Amino acid sequence: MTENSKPIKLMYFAWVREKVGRAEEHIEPPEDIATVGDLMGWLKGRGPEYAAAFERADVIRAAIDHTHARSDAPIASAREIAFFPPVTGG
Amino acid sequence: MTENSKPIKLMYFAWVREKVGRAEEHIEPPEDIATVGDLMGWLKGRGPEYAAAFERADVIRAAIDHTHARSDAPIASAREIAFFPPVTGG
Amino acid sequence: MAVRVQTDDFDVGAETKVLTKGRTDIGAVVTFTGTVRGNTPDTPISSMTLEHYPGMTETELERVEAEAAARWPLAASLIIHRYGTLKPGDNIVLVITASAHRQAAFQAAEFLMDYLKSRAPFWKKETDDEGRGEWVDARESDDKAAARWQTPSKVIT
Amino acid sequence: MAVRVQTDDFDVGAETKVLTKGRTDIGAVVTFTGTVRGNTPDTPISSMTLEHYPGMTETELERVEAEAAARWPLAASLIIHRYGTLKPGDNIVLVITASAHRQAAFQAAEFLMDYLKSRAPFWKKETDDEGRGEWVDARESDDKAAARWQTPSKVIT
Repeated sequence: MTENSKPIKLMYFAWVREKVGRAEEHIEPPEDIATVGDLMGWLKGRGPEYAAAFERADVIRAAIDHTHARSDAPIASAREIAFFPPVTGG
Repeated sequence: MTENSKPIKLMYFAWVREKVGRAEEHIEPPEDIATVGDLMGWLKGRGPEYAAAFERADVIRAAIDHTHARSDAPIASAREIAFFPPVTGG
Repeated sequence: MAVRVQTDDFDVGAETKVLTKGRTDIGAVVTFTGTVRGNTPDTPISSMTLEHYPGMTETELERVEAEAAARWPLAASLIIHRYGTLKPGDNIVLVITASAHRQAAFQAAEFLMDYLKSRAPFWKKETDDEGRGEWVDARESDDKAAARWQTPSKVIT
Repeated sequence: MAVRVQTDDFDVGAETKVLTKGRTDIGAVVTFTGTVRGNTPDTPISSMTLEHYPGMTETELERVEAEAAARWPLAASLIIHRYGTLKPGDNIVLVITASAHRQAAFQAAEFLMDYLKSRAPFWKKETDDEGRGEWVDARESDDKAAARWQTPSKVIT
């Protein structure tokens, strides 16, 4: 295992969580998965539940280690990445 | 006494009241006193305390029967006219 | 929709509860509480006395409240203004606005405060720590704050 | 300056008292309370469940609060946000801002609400009177409300 492929904790919230069917998991994406966007694309191929969850990838938001992250944000140093719909608190 | 010269109740507030030396009084201005501005000018001539109170006539505000009134507002039908500094509540 | 002019203190929590009790059409409640500043190096004020014009005060506050209700979809509103002698830290004024949405509640509360500050017949006299009283000057910024709502004021001309 | 994320209800009056007790440098206190609407013809909602992202929620709320304190001269502030299952009429969120002057208190409270609505990781699911749950869609108007403050958000790019 290279340094880039250390496990990342993924967390899912709201309807992303419901569609994926779990709240969190640990993954080890291939080395060519460099950004949040790459990761969403890769997750889509992991099964029909992921395909359904990330079908509307353009509306899904992400956070890296508790900070909002754009689709082009690099994931190399991420410990925890979360995927969720636009927030609706307040 | 003509209809125009029926007594008007005057009320004074804040430093206008302190300078005039009373909170209210009834007056019967001459018939040629037509507006709030005329009335302030006429009051000025009633003694040194009035002259002091209305010296800065441009900053004094007025109300006719509980409604803010400008200097050119007619006083013919007024029952109660109040003079006071700009308000500072809230 | 209510207006109260009183010497007694008020309780923002209790007033909010009364206004919203049993209501499920309200999504947003904004309260504004104005308090007496003082006894600080900048403002060595030991007390403040509020004089007002009984009768006109209530009329103006009701007018201001009705104006807000005409401009925003308010579910409820309340204005309480105290008069008499108050100490630093004491409450002066309370405005509560409730609406389905937050923008209406916020804007109506700001409007009520800006508008009552420029129209409600109250005058503040500050007494400093040596017993000297001085009438507070109106602030030009308050007139400007009211003017931004660009509403024709009720004035006899 | 404090942030709390909790299932328990809050008391706007009690929180205001704690924040302002003994303070004579405060002239203005603004509170915003967001509540669950529902059980009306327009919104036949019987309950609302708020999910959040523990850890990130606190971080974002603290960031939002720090941003407000950097932009306005606040004497005190508080954000409380509930999660879990709530009923129509229940409190969701409380924001309190205190300042020497009312404009700062009003603007900071509006900013906190606009900003937390667009950044704090909470998601609402409404359950209607027939037991059907549906995730609430984000409103474009909330993004616009946040954008008007024209502040560079903390985002990893």
